[in-house]
Amino acid sequence: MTDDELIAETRAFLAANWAPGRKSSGEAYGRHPDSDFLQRVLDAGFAVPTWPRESWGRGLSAAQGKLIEREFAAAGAPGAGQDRSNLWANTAAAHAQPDFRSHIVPLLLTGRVGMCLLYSEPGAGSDLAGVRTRADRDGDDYVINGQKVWTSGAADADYGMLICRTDWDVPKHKGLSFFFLPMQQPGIDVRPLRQITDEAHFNEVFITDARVPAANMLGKPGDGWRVLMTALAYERSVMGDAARGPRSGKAGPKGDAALVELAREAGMLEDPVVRQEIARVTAYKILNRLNNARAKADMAQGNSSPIMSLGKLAMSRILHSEAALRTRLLGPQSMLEGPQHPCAEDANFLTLNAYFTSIGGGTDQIQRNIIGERVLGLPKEPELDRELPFREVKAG
Amino acid sequence: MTDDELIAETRAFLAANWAPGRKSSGEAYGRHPDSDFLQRVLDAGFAVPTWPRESWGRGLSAAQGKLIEREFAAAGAPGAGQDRSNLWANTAAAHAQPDFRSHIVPLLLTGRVGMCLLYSEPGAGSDLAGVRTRADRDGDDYVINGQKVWTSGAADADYGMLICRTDWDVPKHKGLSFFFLPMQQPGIDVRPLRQITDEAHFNEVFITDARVPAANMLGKPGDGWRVLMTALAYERSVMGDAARGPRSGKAGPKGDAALVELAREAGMLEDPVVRQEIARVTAYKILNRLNNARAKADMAQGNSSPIMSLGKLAMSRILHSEAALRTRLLGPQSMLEGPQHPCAEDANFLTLNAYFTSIGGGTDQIQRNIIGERVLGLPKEPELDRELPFREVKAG
Amino acid sequence: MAIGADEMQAFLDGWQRLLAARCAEADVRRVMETPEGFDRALWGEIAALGITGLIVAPEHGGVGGGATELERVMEAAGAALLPSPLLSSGVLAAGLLGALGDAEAAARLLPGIADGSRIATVALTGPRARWIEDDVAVTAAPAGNGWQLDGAAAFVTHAEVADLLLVVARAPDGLGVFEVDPAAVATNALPAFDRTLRMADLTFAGTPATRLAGAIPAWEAVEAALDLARVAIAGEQAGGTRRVFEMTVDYAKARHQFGRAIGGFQAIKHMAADLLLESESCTSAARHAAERLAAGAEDAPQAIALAAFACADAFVHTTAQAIQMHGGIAFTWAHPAHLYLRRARADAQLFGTSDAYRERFVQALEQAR
Amino acid sequence: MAIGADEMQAFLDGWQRLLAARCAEADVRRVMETPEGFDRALWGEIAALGITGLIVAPEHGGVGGGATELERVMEAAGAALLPSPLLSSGVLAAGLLGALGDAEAAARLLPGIADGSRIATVALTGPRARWIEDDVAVTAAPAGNGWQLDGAAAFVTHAEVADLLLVVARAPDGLGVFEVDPAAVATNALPAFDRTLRMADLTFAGTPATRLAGAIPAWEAVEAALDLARVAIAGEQAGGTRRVFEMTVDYAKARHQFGRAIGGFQAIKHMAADLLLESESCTSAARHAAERLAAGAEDAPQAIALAAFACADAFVHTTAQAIQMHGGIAFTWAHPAHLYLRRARADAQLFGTSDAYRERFVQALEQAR
Repeated sequence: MTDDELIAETRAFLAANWAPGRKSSGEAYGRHPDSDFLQRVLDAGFAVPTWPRESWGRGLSAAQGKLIEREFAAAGAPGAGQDRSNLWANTAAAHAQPDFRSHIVPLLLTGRVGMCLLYSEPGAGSDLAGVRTRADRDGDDYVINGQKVWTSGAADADYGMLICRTDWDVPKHKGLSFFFLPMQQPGIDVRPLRQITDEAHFNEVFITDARVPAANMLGKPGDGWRVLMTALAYERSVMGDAARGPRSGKAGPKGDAALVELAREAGMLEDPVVRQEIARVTAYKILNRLNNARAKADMAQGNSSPIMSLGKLAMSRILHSEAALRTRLLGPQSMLEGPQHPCAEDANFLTLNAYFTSIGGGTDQIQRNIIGERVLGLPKEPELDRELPFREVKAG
Repeated sequence: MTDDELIAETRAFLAANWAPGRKSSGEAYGRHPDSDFLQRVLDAGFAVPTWPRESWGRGLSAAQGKLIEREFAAAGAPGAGQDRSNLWANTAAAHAQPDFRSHIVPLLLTGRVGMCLLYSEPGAGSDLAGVRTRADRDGDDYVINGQKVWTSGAADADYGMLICRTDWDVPKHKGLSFFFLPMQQPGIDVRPLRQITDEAHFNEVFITDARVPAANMLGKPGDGWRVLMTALAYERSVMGDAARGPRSGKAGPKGDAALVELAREAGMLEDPVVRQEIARVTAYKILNRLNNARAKADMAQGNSSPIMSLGKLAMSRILHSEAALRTRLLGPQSMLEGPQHPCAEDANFLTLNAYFTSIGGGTDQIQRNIIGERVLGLPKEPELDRELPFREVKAG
Repeated sequence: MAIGADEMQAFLDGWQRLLAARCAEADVRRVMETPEGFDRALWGEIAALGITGLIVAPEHGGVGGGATELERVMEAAGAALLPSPLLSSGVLAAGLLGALGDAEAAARLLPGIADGSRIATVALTGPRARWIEDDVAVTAAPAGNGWQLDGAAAFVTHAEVADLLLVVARAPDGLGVFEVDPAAVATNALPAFDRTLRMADLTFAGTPATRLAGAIPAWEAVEAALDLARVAIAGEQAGGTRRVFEMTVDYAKARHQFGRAIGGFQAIKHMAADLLLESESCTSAARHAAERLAAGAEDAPQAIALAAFACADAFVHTTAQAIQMHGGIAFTWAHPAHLYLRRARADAQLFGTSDAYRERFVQALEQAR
Repeated sequence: MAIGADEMQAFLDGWQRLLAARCAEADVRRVMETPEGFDRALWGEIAALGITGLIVAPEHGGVGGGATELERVMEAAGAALLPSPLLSSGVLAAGLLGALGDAEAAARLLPGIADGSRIATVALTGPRARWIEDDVAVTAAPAGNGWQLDGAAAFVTHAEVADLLLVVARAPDGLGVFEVDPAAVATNALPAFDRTLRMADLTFAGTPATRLAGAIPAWEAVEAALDLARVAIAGEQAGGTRRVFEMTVDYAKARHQFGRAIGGFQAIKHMAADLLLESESCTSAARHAAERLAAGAEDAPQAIALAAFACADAFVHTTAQAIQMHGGIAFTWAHPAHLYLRRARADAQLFGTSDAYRERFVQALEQAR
């Protein structure tokens, strides 16, 4: 099929199935409001066109896949390019056992199941391989006990992608298994987790004797770490680091001159100390943008770029330093909160939520390890627990 | 003997032996210009009064020793209180073998021998227990080969206090030995070490088949680390951290308002940004002084103080930040050097010499380890080489 | 100083016992969600211990302590995050009445402040809120036998729970201090990011007031009260900093990742070492300022300005680092770290910013020349 | 841009080969101790390669490159610490003559600058040395057929080795650019902390001078030349920063203490990670400024000011951290780290301080509003 034929076919499909100007609110935690349309996209082979024909795809090249995506984007239609963007479906398609795969992947590609991630635990944050949620075999099922945290969308989810321990007598990375855990069952207690920002975007999930069919395991027993790594890689490629940024100030000026404008509004723009700080923080922002542009240009030329990994660390510095500057601009006003004091609300929110970036998804300290080791090739920290049977690993 | 009797005796001795108003230039690298007087001090039992009578002392209490020191200080006379202040004599008296001890200690207490420290090596800086200078037994001697660095006073020294390795098949701390190495022999080549400040206060010492009598060993073979630790403890108690500071700006204003005056002279005092920095740097200085005063007050009450160990780290921050501020005050003038530009000379010297404090005597990084581990009780870094035979320790 | 060292230590021990028993984290969380923002029962015990009257002269029912005692008392209060109007009533108002020299008013008002039965506060800055003389935005005019006030005062701490308002206002003959019944004033409560704090903006419109006589110029008396408040806040900051620091070091020893206590990793260990310097410097600065103020030393303004910015910055920096060092757990509401950060951010504004205090400090250095 | 991408890469490769062969550390150390402070033989080769004429128009014997090419060339020069009058002659003087629009002078002077036979420099600031128009401290008065100059110019780079001086001076009708024979000027060589640099203060006393005609106001032309110089220095800073950073990472892998490469300790590893961000940001800033200047973009002043302070600070910070990370060995004269620190400190002053450039940057942001 030529590119032109493919484009023509796509356009014809869209003309037949997607009203011009129709809007889609998009996927959230696996569910999509336009499931019926997505079913037609799937049936037409546009959902995951680079996958093989026997697996919901058409065996197209990545370049042809992008052509389809472009047409869908132009029409404002959802559902194309899920071979690049659907974390859940990619993970299941790559690792699920045949029967469950056949069952779940179409549901995921048509946005018919709610999903959540059951990865972090109170005792396993930076050290994800140290999870202690356990899965014990019982007939055709596994019985799950443990606690997960920092989960989004857990209350409404049909399945959670769960990493847990099935073998305690092998080293930590080797005793893990990965499941699609049915969430709507009695043993699962989802509680909102109140953040320091006084929001609750996340949950704690307490799991007590919940059951999951052995058929829902992705990979084999003990393969969990490997499956998790591919799932995390999908997640990173889908979300990028930008998605880990905070919701920004709800209002207020935008662009490179935003801090200048804020200072002007605060009557502080003529303060030479403030001006120096505006320059510093604005520079951090612009430099991060320039770095990312260089990284993209390098990658477009097929070169790997060390800069890509710097974005999260840079963003952390930007957020914390901007929060400090905004506080300085406000002076005593920064003591206030509430809707009547939006600037203070912004500054205080930013001050607290900056930790979402500097802690969440790997602390700045872990991030510096990664940069030092993977980008610069510096030696790894000695891993005292890497070869120990997990039972013997110190915890606390 | 009552305190009054002791004071009377000391005064009588000084009246008989030390002309009122006479000045003493003091000890340098073991040598003292007033050796004859020191001999009389030693003979009178004032040099090391708290040591036992059979070891040059009088078995006095520390408090009585201080009484003697106070009288000597009042008269401006040297030589008292060497039980507290003479690093070389203390080390030798504590660890030398009997014959050598009898020979060397009086010479050290009368300032008749030049001394230097042969500790650091190019490959053993932070990790002093990793020294590779070797001592091999040959008849009644040991033969020494290796290289030492950051040595002061080596060219004129009679002896160097040497830490070196006598056993390569045991873990690093266990194969070391400690010697009084005769320095004036053909196998020892002392070269000045040019610093980044373009001064040469230190030497490199290249040692090739130099010989030292086995009788000059302090402690037993393999005791070197223990001897070194006591020598370092003496050194710290003698020198304090202050002695590790740089020579300060050669001229210029002193006191808490010094930076204000410098800024005034530079015509920068009205710059609000500069004023903020003056406050920051001056605060570091005053806070360090206040911390030290609190530490001393705590210790005077017999309490140990966590603050004492902070001084070096605090001083490092003071020096680096003051150097940066002085550079800022000078602007383009900071590009200059030489006697016609003393302010620039000071700022540039301070910029470079600040590393003497932040690297010398344990880098800031090592210092933070020490504070974290010894003061705060945090766990030690895993020591991969601690139990390995030294031959197998990775070096580079 | 009316109190000896041993007596003082016993006094502090009692104070710390009371705080440990009655102002644990759960108490702070409960009390901060109440409208009044403090625990009246506990306030009574605080008063019974003599804390509310700590700097009130004995002839007015107080303990007769000075800046040094105040600083130590506030270290313990800061460590416990005590929510109370102590700073407003027992320090600012008591300090102002003590400094002003109106004997009648002192005799009439201070005993109630000292025994905790009367909660007072001071309205002393206008909307520009720099707590400097220029910013006073209330004017006073004679009216009948007394005075009446017009204008606005901003960030008046604990105004809503105060039984007595002392208002700094511009009279035709210069600045004065006025006694006002809070019930006669329009009070706009300000929602505070530090939920243990209560503040309000006040509006005066022909509000009746009684002028206090002053033996010294009103702003001098205000500055004397502010200096006590600055030392008190520095003490609070020192205590808070130390507590958060200790909490963090304890966590670094207990929390294991990768099979090791996280405090064994240099990243955490070195942050902790730097924070020890921060924490000790903060304590040194606060105690030094207290000591110089108590001594009436010439360099007291310099020492107070130094403590004001050094302690403010240390508390903010330490709480901020503490959250980072704890990781995810400190991103939860349930963890106390953010309560300290909120307090640190409020303390860094009361009564002046670090930038402003650095400027004052340099001015003091210039004068010390 | 007169040069294609492939051609440019080949050009840069040749340039880097020349520097590797002739400007190794030992060469830098040797040359910096000579009175002239540069290697005339190498200068000839630099010229032969087209570097001295990089930004000179082809009709005057140059390569006709622009800011982008200049920035890349300077990255390599900065990495090698090249001691030479390239910045003075090939950038500042060539840039000024190129911008001014005096066709006769350009035709007469630029070919020699381009082929390296004539070394030129620009005297453009007075003793206040902020490189701004206000600071010009030389006056020009008509004298006979020409002009005569009086006053002082400060920090004139490579004045002692220059064959041609371009002097910015105040004439009765405004600022002008004057051609002066260096032999007629009293030159006071300034001992530089960066020993690879040569600078002098110049004194003019009735010094004969030829006024150059200007198609644009003199200070506009000076600013155009300065912008090129700023981009050139930013490139030098980016190259130097990257080289020092790489040197440090290599050392952290090779140096063992406690039986481990020191780069395995988080203290060093995390400093290195932060410096990677510093180093990459520096390169991004320099290249962006060059690109915006080359494009004649409206936001070029903002991009140049950003590069000026960001690159200056990155180079100083990276060299300073590099010494700390190396430990004792970098405290020795024999180690190259201090040579880079010295260069970084000089580059941070030429031609303006980071504080001043931050202020310019904010002004640019204000105007971009």
